[in-house]
Amino acid sequence: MGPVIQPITKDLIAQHNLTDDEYKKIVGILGREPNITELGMFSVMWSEHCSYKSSRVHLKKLPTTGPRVVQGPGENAGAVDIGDGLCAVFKMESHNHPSFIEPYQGAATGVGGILRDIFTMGARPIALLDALRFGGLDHAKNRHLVKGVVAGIAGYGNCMGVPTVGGEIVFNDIYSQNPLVNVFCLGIAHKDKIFLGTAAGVGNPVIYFGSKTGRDGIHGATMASDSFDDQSEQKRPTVQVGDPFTEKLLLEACLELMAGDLLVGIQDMGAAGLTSSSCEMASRAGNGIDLDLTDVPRREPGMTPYELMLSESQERMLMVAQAGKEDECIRICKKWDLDVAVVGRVTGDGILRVRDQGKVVAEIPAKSLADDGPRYDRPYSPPAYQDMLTNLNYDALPDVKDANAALLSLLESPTIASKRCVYEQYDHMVRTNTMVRPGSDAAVVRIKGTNKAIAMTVDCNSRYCLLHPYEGARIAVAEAARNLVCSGAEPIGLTDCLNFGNPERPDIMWQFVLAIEGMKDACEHFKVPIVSGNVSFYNETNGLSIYPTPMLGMVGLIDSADQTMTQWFKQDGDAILLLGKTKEDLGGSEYLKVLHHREQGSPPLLSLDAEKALHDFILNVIHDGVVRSAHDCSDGGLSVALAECCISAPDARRGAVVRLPLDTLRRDALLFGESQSRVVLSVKPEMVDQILNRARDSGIPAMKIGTVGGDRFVIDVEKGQWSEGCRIDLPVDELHDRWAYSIERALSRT
Amino acid sequence: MKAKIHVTLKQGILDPQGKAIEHALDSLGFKNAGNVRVGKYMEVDVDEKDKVKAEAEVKAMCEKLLANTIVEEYRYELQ
Amino acid sequence: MKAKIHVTLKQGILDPQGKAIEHALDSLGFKNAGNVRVGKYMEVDVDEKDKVKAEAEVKAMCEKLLANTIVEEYRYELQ
Amino acid sequence: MKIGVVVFPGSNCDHDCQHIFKDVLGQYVEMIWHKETLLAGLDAIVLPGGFSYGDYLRTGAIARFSPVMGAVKEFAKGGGMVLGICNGFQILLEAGLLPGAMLRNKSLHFICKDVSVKVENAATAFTGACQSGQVLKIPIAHADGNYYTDPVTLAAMQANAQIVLRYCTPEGKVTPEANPNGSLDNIAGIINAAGNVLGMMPHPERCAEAVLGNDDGKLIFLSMLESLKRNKKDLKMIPA
Ligand SMILES: Nc1ncnc2c1ncn2[C@@H]1O[C@H](COP(=O)(O)OP(=O)(O)O)[C@@H](O)[C@H]1O
Ligand SMILES: [Mg+2]
Repeated sequence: MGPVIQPITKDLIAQHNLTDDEYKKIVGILGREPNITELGMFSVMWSEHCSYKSSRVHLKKLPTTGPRVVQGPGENAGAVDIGDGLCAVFKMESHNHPSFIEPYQGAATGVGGILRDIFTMGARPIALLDALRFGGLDHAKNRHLVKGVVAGIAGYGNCMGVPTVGGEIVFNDIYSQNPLVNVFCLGIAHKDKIFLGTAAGVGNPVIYFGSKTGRDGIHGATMASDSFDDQSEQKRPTVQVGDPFTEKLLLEACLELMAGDLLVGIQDMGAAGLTSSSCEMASRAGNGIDLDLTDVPRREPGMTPYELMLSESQERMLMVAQAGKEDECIRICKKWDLDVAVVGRVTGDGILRVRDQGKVVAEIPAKSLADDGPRYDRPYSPPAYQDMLTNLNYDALPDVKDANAALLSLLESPTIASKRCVYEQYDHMVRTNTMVRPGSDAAVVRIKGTNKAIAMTVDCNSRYCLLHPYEGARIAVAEAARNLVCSGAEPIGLTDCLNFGNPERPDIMWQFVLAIEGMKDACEHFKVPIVSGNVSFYNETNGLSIYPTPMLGMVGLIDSADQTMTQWFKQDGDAILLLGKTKEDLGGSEYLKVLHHREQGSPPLLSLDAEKALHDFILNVIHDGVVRSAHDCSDGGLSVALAECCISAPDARRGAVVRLPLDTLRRDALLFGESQSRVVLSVKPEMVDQILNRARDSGIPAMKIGTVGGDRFVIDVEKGQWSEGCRIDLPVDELHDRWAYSIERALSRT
Repeated sequence: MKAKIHVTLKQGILDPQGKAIEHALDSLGFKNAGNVRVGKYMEVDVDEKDKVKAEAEVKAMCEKLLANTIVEEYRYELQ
Repeated sequence: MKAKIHVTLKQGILDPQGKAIEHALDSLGFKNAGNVRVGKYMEVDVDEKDKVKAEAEVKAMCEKLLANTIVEEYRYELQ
Repeated sequence: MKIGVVVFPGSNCDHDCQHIFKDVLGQYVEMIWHKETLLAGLDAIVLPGGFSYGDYLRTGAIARFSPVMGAVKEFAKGGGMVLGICNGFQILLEAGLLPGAMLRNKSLHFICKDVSVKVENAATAFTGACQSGQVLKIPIAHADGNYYTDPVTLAAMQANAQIVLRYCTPEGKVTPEANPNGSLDNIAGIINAAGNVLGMMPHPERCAEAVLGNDDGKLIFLSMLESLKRNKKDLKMIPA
């Protein structure tokens, strides 16, 4: 059928990452052998990345509905109602493998991809967040990756004029061969003007617009569904280069197209390019598409149908216009200097038919390509090493002696240290909505034309997920929500990016299944639906998997923007309160890793009830205006949280004098343990009694632990039942310097 | 010795800079101009008399730092 | 014809990119390398057979667009 | 007043400037597509920040050839008020409406953060609402803000008080440490000799509302409106 008749050999099938059974299924669907173009199209659409073949049966368990949900999973992005006729459209995507191969372009095109997912829905993107995982900064290769990825995110996001308002970076050598680059984007759309990727209306024109098609990233989707090995170098020529300027034009053109009454459906060309956008749009509408490649704008001569259908050139879109509106669509695209061409028509026969120079080169039922891919309920079981990880004899670990030194080491540890030198490279203020810039628990942007603001955070403690995938995932949800609540926002929706190893391994699948269960239980408890997401498997190199990293991006709503809260102390003389109970929770802590070089133990136990009660309480007191700052306790525990309250304000640093009872705890557990459901508040002195009483009434453990002020950071730990007390006493400036410049110092090594 | 190094994008790799400049030249009325490619040019003094050794050094510099060999290729002259 | 155009910072203008590369080369152990200057290299196809005319066009492109002569200088070859 | 905000392909602070003049200051704003060549009835023109044409060759280098720039030049020649912010400043330099050129930041990085700038000349149409020597906190967001000009031009600008804003410490000291990008003489903003064209790297539109925690930048816009009002009055007093 195709111009070059290439026999489909066993080798060719294997090179396309298709199993024998999958190939048989293809032959069954077609009723014949596929040609090479068709084989390529099936291989990308049935890749793990596009078909979710190993994850789908489990993803179904996640709660995706709720009164605010306007669009759940299945479209380019999810959407939740925020009132005023508006909705927040958001999603998170991974670009892990490309970023390892070429950090700048990999990260840049990752940003480009997620932005397109948002604006194809008719939403103007207003915020980006980046969640990153790298190996330790003592390796030159990791420093190179960090610099490249950060520059790539900056290069693309800044040029687009979408602020990068927050993110997360964790350093752990497990990510040395598999860094993670997850990018979250949120946009705002009118609730009744959301656009979907559907090819409705037989006879409607299918229009290609954006950049020209080149030979980039052919087989990107199958690469993202493949483990790395030493041969990966050979896949290098498939690197895609981002062109943020063209994407900016694409964004403005799309929004202009959508403002008119022109479109039926629209979808970006992400992974699997022209193939995925056409077959998915057709399948959603139960239609077919007749596609003619002859007029597809191309960058290079001599491209084959195979290449055109599989190219992952960036900054391209496919729209289905209302019949008769082609000219207006073309005019708008040309106004924005974009390439544009009518490349097909919607048909009623359900077939994606591809022609080139008059010849049919592929003919596949659209639904089979898009939705009838294989599904696997892969076997799962806990790994043999799991008990070894969780069993930790704490008696063998000496309690902390020099608490000053321990605190400084933690503040300096890159995972905890300030990320300022990173986010200063991101334009985090463009669009003039950023109320809380990077550096507090969550980023907050106001919504112009309303009183409202949106808070956003990305979170995941992957060490907890390694030690106990179910608990780890529940904690990730709880922590994300806690970060929002501490910013004054009510959590309203969630997106995820599930980064795991090879799903064909039962131990990895076990991690995945348990993490899903944990997310499900926590989301149901907090009544926060998951409206979009992404799965990235095969984050494994030479058999070594990353820690399970179900990254979460959570969105919260602040009804009245003046109720926005930040984490840092505001005023000398204010009282410091601790809410929540501190327990013997050293397992999986950053303290154990940094001071004892152990990543072991059981992660803290989370009570969903206690956590929810805390959220409700914090929101109440913030909304009543009696709180001056709120900060959740996470990595590094209570003393790190307190130190951050003192040193993280953009302008002024403040000291604090704190006194803590030890009771029956170890000193290190009290100071650095990571018990969940705890928040540090600062309040005017005269409000202390009121708040403590209200906390008691709500059943939330609460006590006054100190006072803001001075230029030293002091924690007095009183003698306990079984241990001596101890004291942290350091100049605030020293805390600040260790914390603020640690990453910069580490990166400046060459 | 002085090394003159040219780093350019590999064939087939998108060159957004070149594209933008081409477009600008066109709208400035330079209708004869086309196919613009943009690269980097570097001059490095190499304090090494032996040409063979100097060449090896320059090559190593390019591979390690000056060119991103995943998307770029390089060439150099020594004088 | 193909024009090969080099745009470099004028002597005396600080070249932070060159400095950064110099520093990086040094810490990578290239102790012989020094005095790094970074510029742009552009290739433009000029659809003009007459060398004199082509040259005039390329010069105009450089003056008007490709170089900012306040801080940069340019040179070109035609082939 | 009627303020024109030019939209180049790749401008991304155009909406922000529109928002300040329209929603915060209640003025009439016209968005001007870069292909327009006739500008009528405008009181002032703003060239906003962003990455016009991706800044792929040099910042502002391609935008300055946009059709609209001819009209902007005419407007400025006739004494019209032109404000260039960030990329707008870079375009003004490339277009020759202001002297000098921009180089990469000394750190080679894009930098987004609050900086302090000192109002060195409070007698301009863009700074009339400020005190002389006043320190404003305004964010920067750029990779190429390292201003350069030749010594002769610099001396002339100094003599003419054309250096309007300089990077300084929060206390108002103009020191090398307070210079975020290596800019010559800590220059953050300059004005032309005629006093009607200002270019500045910091973004006053990003700090002109209390809800964003800082409204120092509003002084720049208020200054413009005041001086426009004054001029209109002067115009009216000229007998017909
Ligand atoms: N890669 C990044 N990009 C932008 N901002 C970041 C990045 N990493 C961390 N930040 C910001 O630094 C602050 C601290 O981050 P983190 O310690 O992860 O917060 P938390 O533990 O409260 O989730 C947050 O405001 C976060 O948004
Ligand atoms: Mg937090």
